[in-house]
Formats: sequence, C-alpha cells, structure tokens
Amino acid sequence: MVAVDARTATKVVVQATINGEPVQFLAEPRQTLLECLRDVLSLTGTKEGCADGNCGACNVVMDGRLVNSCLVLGVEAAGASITTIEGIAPVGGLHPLQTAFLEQAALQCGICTPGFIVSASELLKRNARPTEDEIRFWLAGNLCRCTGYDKIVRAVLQAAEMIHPAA
Amino acid sequence: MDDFEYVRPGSVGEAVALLAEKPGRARAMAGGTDLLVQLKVGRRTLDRVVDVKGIAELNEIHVGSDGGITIGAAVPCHRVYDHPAIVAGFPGIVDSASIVGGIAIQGRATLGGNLCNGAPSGDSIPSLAVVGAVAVIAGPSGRREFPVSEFCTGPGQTVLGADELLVAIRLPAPPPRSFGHYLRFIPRNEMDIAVAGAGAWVALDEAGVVTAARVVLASVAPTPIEVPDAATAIIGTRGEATALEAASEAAKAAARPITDMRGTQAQRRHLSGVLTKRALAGAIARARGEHVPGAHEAHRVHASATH
Amino acid sequence: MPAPRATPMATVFIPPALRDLTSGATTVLIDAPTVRALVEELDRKYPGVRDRLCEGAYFRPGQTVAVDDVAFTNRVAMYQEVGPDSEVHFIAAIAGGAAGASRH
Amino acid sequence: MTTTADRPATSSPTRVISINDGANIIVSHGDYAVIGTRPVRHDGVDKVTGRAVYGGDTRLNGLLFGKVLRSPHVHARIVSIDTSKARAVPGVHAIVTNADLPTAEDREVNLGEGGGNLKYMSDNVLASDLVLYKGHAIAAVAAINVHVAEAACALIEVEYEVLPAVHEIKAAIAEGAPLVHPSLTTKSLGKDTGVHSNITNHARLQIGDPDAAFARADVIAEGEFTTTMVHQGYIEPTNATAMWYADGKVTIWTSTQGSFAARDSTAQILGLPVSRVKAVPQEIGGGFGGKINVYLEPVAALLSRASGRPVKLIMTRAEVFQATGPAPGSYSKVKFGATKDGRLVAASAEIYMESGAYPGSDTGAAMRCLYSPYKIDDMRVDGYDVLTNRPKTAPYRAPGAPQAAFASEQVIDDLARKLGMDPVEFRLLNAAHEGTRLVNGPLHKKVGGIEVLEQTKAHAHYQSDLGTPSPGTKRGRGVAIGYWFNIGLPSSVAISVNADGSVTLVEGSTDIGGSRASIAMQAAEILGVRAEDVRPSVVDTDSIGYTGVTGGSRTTYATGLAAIEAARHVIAQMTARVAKVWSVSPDEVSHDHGAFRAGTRSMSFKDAAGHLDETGGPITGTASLDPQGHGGAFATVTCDVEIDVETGKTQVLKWTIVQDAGKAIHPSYVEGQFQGASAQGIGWALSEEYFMNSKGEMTNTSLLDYRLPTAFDVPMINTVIVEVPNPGHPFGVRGVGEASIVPPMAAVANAIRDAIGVRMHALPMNPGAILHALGTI
Repeated sequence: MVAVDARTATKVVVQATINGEPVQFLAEPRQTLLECLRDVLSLTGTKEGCADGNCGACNVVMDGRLVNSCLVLGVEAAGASITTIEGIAPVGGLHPLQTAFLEQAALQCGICTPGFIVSASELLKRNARPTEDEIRFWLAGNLCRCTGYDKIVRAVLQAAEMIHPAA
Repeated sequence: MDDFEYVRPGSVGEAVALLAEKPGRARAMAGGTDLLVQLKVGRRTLDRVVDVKGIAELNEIHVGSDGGITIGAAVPCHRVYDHPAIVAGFPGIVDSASIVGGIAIQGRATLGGNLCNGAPSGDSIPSLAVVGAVAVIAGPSGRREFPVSEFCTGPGQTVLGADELLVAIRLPAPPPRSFGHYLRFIPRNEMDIAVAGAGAWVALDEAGVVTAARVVLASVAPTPIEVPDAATAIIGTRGEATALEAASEAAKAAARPITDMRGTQAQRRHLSGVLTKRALAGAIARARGEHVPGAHEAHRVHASATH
Repeated sequence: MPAPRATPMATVFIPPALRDLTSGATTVLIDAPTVRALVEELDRKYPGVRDRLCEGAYFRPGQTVAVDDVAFTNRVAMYQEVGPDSEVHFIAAIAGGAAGASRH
Repeated sequence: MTTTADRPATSSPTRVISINDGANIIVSHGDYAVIGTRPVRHDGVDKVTGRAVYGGDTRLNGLLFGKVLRSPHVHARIVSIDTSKARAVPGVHAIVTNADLPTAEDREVNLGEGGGNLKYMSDNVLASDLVLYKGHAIAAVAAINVHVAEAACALIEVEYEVLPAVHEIKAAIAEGAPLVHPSLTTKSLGKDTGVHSNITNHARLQIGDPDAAFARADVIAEGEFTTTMVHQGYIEPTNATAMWYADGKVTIWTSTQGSFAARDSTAQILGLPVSRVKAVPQEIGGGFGGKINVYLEPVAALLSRASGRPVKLIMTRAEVFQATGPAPGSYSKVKFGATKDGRLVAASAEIYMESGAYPGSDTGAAMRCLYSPYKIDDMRVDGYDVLTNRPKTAPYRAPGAPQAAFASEQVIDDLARKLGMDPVEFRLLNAAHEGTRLVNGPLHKKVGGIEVLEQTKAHAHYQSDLGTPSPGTKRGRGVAIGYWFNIGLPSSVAISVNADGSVTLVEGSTDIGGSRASIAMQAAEILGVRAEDVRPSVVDTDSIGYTGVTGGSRTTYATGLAAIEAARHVIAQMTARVAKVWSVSPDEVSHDHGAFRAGTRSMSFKDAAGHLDETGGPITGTASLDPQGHGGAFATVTCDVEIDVETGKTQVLKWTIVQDAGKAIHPSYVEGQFQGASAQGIGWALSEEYFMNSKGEMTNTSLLDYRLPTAFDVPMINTVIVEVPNPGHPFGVRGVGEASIVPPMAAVANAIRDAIGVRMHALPMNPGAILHALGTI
C-alpha cells in the first residue's frame, strides 16, 4: 500500500542497536538513516554536508563497516549495530583520536570532525600504524574545507601511537 | 524524496514476483549508493524498492574448483577486494572495486549494482567484461546467463527486464598466465567519476607472447565499449611499444566520446588511447608475474618531506 | 609629489574622480582642524566636491578618508582630526572580508 | 571501544608528532606567558564528541520544516504565482512569496560594515517581479517535514516570461549584450555616464603617470587572464531557523559569521526596528565570507509569522551552489615595466569582476592589493563591476585579491625571467616597506613584506632541488606573493571574575577557526592567569555590545583588543580592592605577571579574587571599541608540481607558505589558516569551477563534480610564521585569515610554467586545459 497522501506515509517500526543500546524508532521508508539519527533520534552529532555520499560528514559504522548514513535507508538499519560519533568516546573520557584532534588543532569549524573521527577509528582498527598516504587514501571520502588536512593526518598518526605505543 | 513501499524478500523467487507485480515502478536495491541518489533528486520515482540484501544466494562468493568465481549481486565492494581468491585470480576487478566512490561507498556499493546502474562510466563494467564475466539473471520463467560485455544497451539502460533480477556475476576460470588491469582518469586522486576508463585483459603463452586479449573502454560512448582492433593489435606480440601504440590508436578510433562537465571530446579520445596503452602494459606485466599496483595501493610518487 | 609649504596646512590628494572640479589639480593645501571642516573648506574652494563625496552629514556608502595613512571606516571618518602637516586621501571604504565589498 | 584516553583532553599538549620536522617554523618575536602557547581550545570537547550545536541541529517545540521554490530559468519575468494546489497538500502550514515582504525602498542601507541596496538585498531573498539567475528564490513552504514541503513546492504553479540572459564577463561587456538591469547606467569615476550597460561601475586608482613611465622601461611583460566563478565550499549547508512571537518580536537561530549583521539585515528586509529582532549564533560549519549575507533568515521569519510555529530551512548542496554568494569570475589585463637592472618603474591593469545578479563586487579590494607588495612610482588600475545572470557574488577570503594576484604575479614571474633574475630576488629588490605609497594614496604602515621574502628565500624548500621526475612527467617550482589589508570594525567583550580566580569572558564574535582560544589567551595574558582559567562564550545579540562580523581577518585583532581593554578594566578594579585589603592607596599597588604588589607584599590574582565579596562585591570589566590600527599582511607560497604530460594531470608535491602574523596568539590555529587557505587555493587553481551550459545553468551542482581537493590530493603543508609586530595592537597582532589565499593560484601557475614552459592564462588549470596548452589536444 503506497501512501498517495504524502502526509500519512506509512511508518515502519525499526529495531536496531545504536552505540551499544537497543533502540526502536519509527521511520518512513524514504527517510535515510542520517535523517532518522538526527530528526527522529536527536543524535545530531552525525552531520549532513551533501546528502549524496560525496563529503563523509554523515559517516557512521554499520555492522562493522564505515558507511555514508545519507545513502542508507532508516528501514535498512533493522537488526543492525550502528556506531555514531556519540558512541566513540568511552564513558567519562575521550577516544585517543578525539584527544589527538584537540591537541593537534586538527579542526577549525568542526562540522566535518565527527565524520573524520568515525572514519579514522575504523582505519586504526584495520591498520595500527598507517602511513601518511594510507591515512590520506582512507580519509579521501571525508571532505574538510578549513584545515587543508595537514593537522588531521598528524592527529591520526598521534592517535595510532597513543593506541599502540612504539616499543 | 517521494515515498515508496520498502520490501525485503528472503528468496530469488519472492524478489522476482515483487518486481513482476509492478513492472517499471519497482526496482531491486543492493547497496543503494546510486539508486538513493537518483530517488533524492527525482531522476527516478518508484512505488516499491526491493531490498535484495536478505537473499542468501546474492551474498555468496563461490570459488569453483576450476578457478572460476561466482560473486553474488549483493556482495559489497569491500568483500570483493578483501577476498583472497579474487585478489589472486582477478586483480583487474580488484582495481575497479577499490576505487568505486570512497571507503564508505565501498562499504555498501556492489559490483551487481554498478552493472545494473549501467552507467557508461561504471568502473567495474570494463574489468568484468574483459575477463568474460557472465551475468546470471533470474526472471518469472527461470534463469538465463548474458555476457557482461553486452549487458549495457544505453546510458543507464541494460538488457535486464523490469521483472528480472541480477542474481550473480560468474567469472569463468582464467587460462594460465592471464590477468586484467583497469585504469581510469580522474582530475582528483579519489572520489571522482571516470573522465575515461580502460579495462584490459591478456593471456600469454609460455614464451610470453600474447595469445588472447580484450579491451573495454568506459566513458567514451553511450555504453562501455569493446575494442576488438585493440586486442588484435596486441595479440601475437610481447607488448612492445609499437604494439601498445597500435592498440592505443585502435582505441582512439573506436571511441565516440561527448563533451560535458567532466571532459571534452578531444580529451576523452586522447585519454582512451593513453589508458588503453597503460592498461594493456599492466595486464601483460601481471601475466608475466610482476606486481602492478592499483590506485588503492597509494604510491604517490613524492615524499612529503619539506626539504 | 606635493609642493613645499610656506604655512602649516594639510595636503589633500584629489582622486581622479574629483579632478574635473579642481580643474586638474592633484593635490590641494587646506587648513582645517577636522575632516568635516576640511570638506567644507574644500567645497568652498571647489564647489560640488561635498556633493560628490557626501550624502547628508556623512560620506557616501563606499567612500571614506585616510589621514596620515590611517584609513577610517565610513561612519567615523567625518570626526577625525587633521594635523597641520597631515596627508589626506579620499579612498574607497572596503570592509574586505566583511559584508560590504565596495558599494555604489 | 579501544583503550580509554589516559588523561583528560584539556591538558596542554605534551607531544606533537612531526612527520617532517621543521614543517612548522615560527620566526618568533616577543616573550609572553600565554601568548604563543598551544592550549586545547575551550569548545573542543563538544566538537570532537558531536555535542556542539550547529545551525542545522537547532531543535524547537512545534518545529516546522521549510523548502524554497527556486527559478528553473536563468532570466525571466514572473507573470503569476498560483499556490492554491500547494496549500491543499495535507501537512502544509504556510506559503510565502515576495508579496509577504514590505516593499523595500531602492536606497543604500548602512549595516555597520558596508551594507548594500535594500531593494536588491530584499529581491535576492525572494524575487519580486524578475528572476535574475537559475535558483533565484521565488516562494517558500513550511510543512510538518521536509518531504511534504518538497512535494508542496512542486505544486506551486509559476508562469514565466523567459528573457535573454548573459552569464560570462566577456559576453556581458560586449556591445548589445542582454542587460541584467536595463534601468542601470554605468557610473565612471564617480559620474553617471548615462550609458545603459552591464558595467555598473568603473573606478580608477592612479599614482603618477604610468604611460610616460612605460616609455622609460627597458623590459615590459604583460598578459590577459581569466578566472571562473568558484564557491567558498563550506561543508555545512546554509541554514536558518526563526520564530515570530505573538508580540511581534522575532528570534533567528543561524550559522553566521556575524550575528549582528544577520540581525540588522533581517530587520531591514522585514521592515522591523532592530529592537524587535534577536539573532542567536549557533556553531558555524565554515563560511569563508559566504555566511555574512542573509539568504534564509527573512524567509524562515515570514513562514513563522504565517504559521505561528518555529520554522527551519536548510539548503541542499545544489541550492548552496546556485543560490548563495559564490566568488566572482574575473578578466584581468596586467602590464609591468622595469629597468634592465630589475627596478619596477611602471604598472597598469584593468580588472573586470562579476557582481552577479545585483551590483557590487570585489574590484575595490582587488585594486588595492595587486601592487601592494611592490614599490612602484607610476601605477594605475581600473576596476569594472560587471552584472551577469548568475547568483549575486559574495566575499570569499580576501575577496578579489586572489583573482588579481593570479594575473599580476604571473606577469611579475615573466618579467623576472626576461631579466634573468631569481623570482624571489626580483621581488625582494622591489619589495614594499613602511612608507611605500599604495596605489589608493596612503603610505604603507609598518609591514613585513621583506622579512617574509627573506624567510622564503632562506627556507629549505626554496634551497632544495626539484628531485628527479617520475617517468613520463615534468617537475616545476613556482613562487608568488600576496597582500591583504585586513580590517578593524567594532567589537565588545565583558569579563567577570569568579571567586576562585577564574573569569568568564562574553563575546559576540562567532568562532569559525578557534578564535574563542585566541581571544581568551589575550585576556589571560593581561590578567596573568592561564588560558584554561578563562571561560569564553559566544552569545546572542541581546547579551553583548555590538560586534562586527567574523571576517576581514579582524576577530583575533579587534575582539582581542576589546578583551585586552576589558581585562585592563578588571585589573584596575581589582587593584583598588587589593589596596583596600592592604589599606593602602590604590596608586601604591602595581600589577604584572599575575601578581599585585605593594612594597614587599604581593597577592596573586586568585587570592585577590577571594577577597571580592568582602571588598565591594563582584567585578566585571567591559570594553566596546572600533579600532583603526589594523595592520596588513604579506604571504608567499613556494610550490613544486609534477605534471603527467600524457594526461595533463598536475600533482602538487611540496608546498611551503610563509606569512607575517604580527604575533601568533595560538600558533596551531594560525598555521591552520595558512594550511586551509593553501588547500582552497590548490582547488581554485586546479579543479574548482562553476561549469555552465550554453543556457547559463550550472551543471556541476554536487560535491562529486564541483571538485574540492580531498585529503589524497594535497601534500603536507609547511608553514613559516613571521612576526613583524603591528604597532596598532599591544601584542602586535595582524589578521591571518585571508592573506594566505592570495598567492596560491599564481604560485601553482608559475610552477606549471616552470615545468612545461607554457603560461596558463585561465583557471582552473585542469588536465584538459594543460593538454590543450601542450598542444596535445
């Protein structure tokens, strides 16, 4: 049954795990995961920069994979485990990447920072000591207009060393 | 975005029935990285989206005893370039799968979706076509197979019927000493759509002479196009400069590019020659057992040192 | 460069847009304590100058003055003091990266 | 989760990873306790954890979502608008058009920093009878969600009478071109010429007699150059939320570079007294000059009045490109003359710049900057503002100067080649300094051009060889210098002392690049406390004195000065209190390095704060000022490129930017300005452009085809901070936000010329253009 009247589009109950917590929310099929996170669940840490997969500001981790949440439907998240920026830091502290971004001044306006930190956290899970080029290739899908990327690369390197200190 | 009904069938039969019920108003979705963008900007409107990620068969990668591999239509790019057998047997396909969009896009986008989107610039289509890949299609009256090299019929148009579902892509067993290589040209180093692309595949005999070859170009015609003359120019040679040059000229002659915001006709025609030469050289080197890096093995030539 | 002066008076540089009123003179000596008085005096000597430069009691939007190499913003320009041997230039008021590129 | 961070984020940095040591050099001046250190910014934790609230994150009870209907035509008359079908869509609460705005008078409005013509500003927010560019706003809908609003927009029926359009500068200035504003005539040198054309203004700046001087020149170089329209590229789309209350008051929540500018512009356009409007600045996701004008605030307010509900509008990326304020395309002709011993003697230039759909562009700033690095006795520049059927242009970081420098610094490069001189030596020989006359009349005050050029020459990068090119490529090195005059404008700050010796600092400057830290550090230096003991907060327009935009590289300078004055006001009051504690007269008590002293006795700021309640109660120091002592700044870029001659693709291998900051308050964020502007310059040079089809419609309206540089496209960016103090600030601060974007495009062009021997005369220098320049296609 398709809603002819846009207002009463059929909502679906979606059950997912978000930042380690079981969550239920209502979503119209057309609402993206990004829209559900921000406007339904008020998790506004995930940002929208383009809505078509070209800027990375909306990146989240879904079932262990980095994805653009603007190109995933909310209803597709049923049964999935999702990590957003709000779930990166441990209780009462910061993730090494968050500390490194602050110490290296790797953000200016900060709108792209959540996306960069989520993306970089996935890189460091796969590659404990990435090179400058490997960091740049992995983060190529995250656009930043303020920093010129230099200090972001330095922050990821510092975080890698904090997580796996050189012998 | 206009609303639509979202369904997630558990079997191929169920999916086919859901598509057949609304011909032209329902469409299969795997990664959705092309489809959702089209729906958002109104380039396509649908009553029903059939999410096929719930169908086991479409998520499988099956390696045959003969070395042939079948890749489910819903297998995302990251599982393709992380799969040892594909990396070993089909490096050209790994070249493509690792440059579709960025890392986040590759978490969702599939080779099946890239093929069904049928864009002339589809990065995976040339590298699948040159290895003789075959599309496994299911419809109301059963299954059929169709060569990838003829799958696209126009910009965004394919042979797939409105009531048909792409189930998998079958890669035939590669003959010995045979590999592919895919290169595209983009103004940036990532996150771009091919201004031009070239997929090449060669098989060598024990003496290192090319016994078989295929070249398919992207972004220089309404569909990806095969260039038989480029293949004949390289067959029987060892990939010397003159042979590569002849193949390059054949590619340029076959190209029918347009001018748009991504590139001019003259630029695309020229690039189709350059990329054919380089893709063939890469394929031949791989067939000889040399390691040829893809764009994802980032080796930008410079040191970032200040001094 | 301006001619050497006998009595202490400010040197006013006339921009190209006003030289038709000053019959081609590029610099003029004016004795006045403030920019407002200087403009009044200039207008007495070369009628029409005040109307070109000002709109009511202020410089027109996009117009201001620099006294001894300090460029003042449009609204405060009239209040600035002028020294006995100051250099005065009528220049465009540009807020640069701010809202107002030069307005006409 | 991985391991827990082992120490709190707010500790000062203990470790800075340097990939290539010597990447970030400071040629330091002056010795301070807090100034020059690198504390973690006060608002940092919210931003790295996703808790910071940006404009788009605004949440209000009963919030409706708006959508704007935009013109599909490049130039047309609106014959009729029928909203009846749209109103019938369930979930639609309000629809507004230009008819809902008060009739705006055709008069200049002063918004405290330039301002503009009220009718043009109003018509640009919602078109009256004419749409002048594709994407021009016509109507807006507020509904229960953005999808319903979108569906309703599609049902608004507009009848157009399509008009001829022109969207390129050269076409717009050609004889018989279609007129964007048929009623406007060209003002030339301040006089109305009565000629109806797309050129709305011709201004000229001249010193001496360049034509005569060219006759005396031994060597002359000249060239014509064009650049295309580009966008600031801020990642957060333009947004606004508004509530029109029953008592006629209006509050707007927005991401803006200037909450007072947003308040005043919105009030003018809505025909309200400023006292009825309050602007609440949320965090801003980048602006670079593009978030000073208001585009959505008045529309959200009208929708709120009509619906009685708060309304939020957020632009899509395609709307940001087509309907905000891009930077103008330009067409420049530049000529320089020099004697055979390398002395510049003559310069002349003509600069045409796009103002877009309404008059007013950046020619004034471009004219002021292009000769400013040099000492030239006879020089002239003519500037022309050219209307085109494109969005009204807005500032983009040193607006106008980068386009002018792309032309002038390439001709200077040619001149140095003809003279056989090293390009840095040639610039040093002719470098401007204190007392050098500027083309608009006044003399340079104390500036650091020579020091910047000397550091450029001495840098390891300039001394290094280019290295062997990869197979099939050519390498080249280019250098260029740029100038930006920076501005002052008013700012206000209030500082209150807490009993524990910490202070709260309230300011109106929105924080785009870490200015909360640089303002707090200046107050801390004066108070003699740690930067971490100052709690800065950016507040709304009802909570602080008037403060100008965060733009023009003014914030750390002007709001810094206000923080210094407010801190001195605190110290004066604390001194009196300490005198009371010691029962001595206030003039016997001195204060320096955080301690009050009288004879042998001393008391820390912290202890003094403990006595406030018993000596007279709380203390607040305030300052509102309109500083006029801002100092200009020079920047050079040295860059190495490698070009694949078969594909025409240019890869930037190495980049070094040297810039005079006067005094770097927080060096990390000063380096960040240099590095961010460099990357924007690289994009502007190599890949960014508004690609228009033959009808004048932008076709690359996504971040896929409008190519911003990615992390994988640019190298590490080496910085050198030179400190030649600006006498107009106690610590010597000069603005640093804009000078760095002036030289990059010219430096890349000079490097490409060095690599392939061909001068590139147009931007972007993309692979197709380079293949064409090489004659390959």
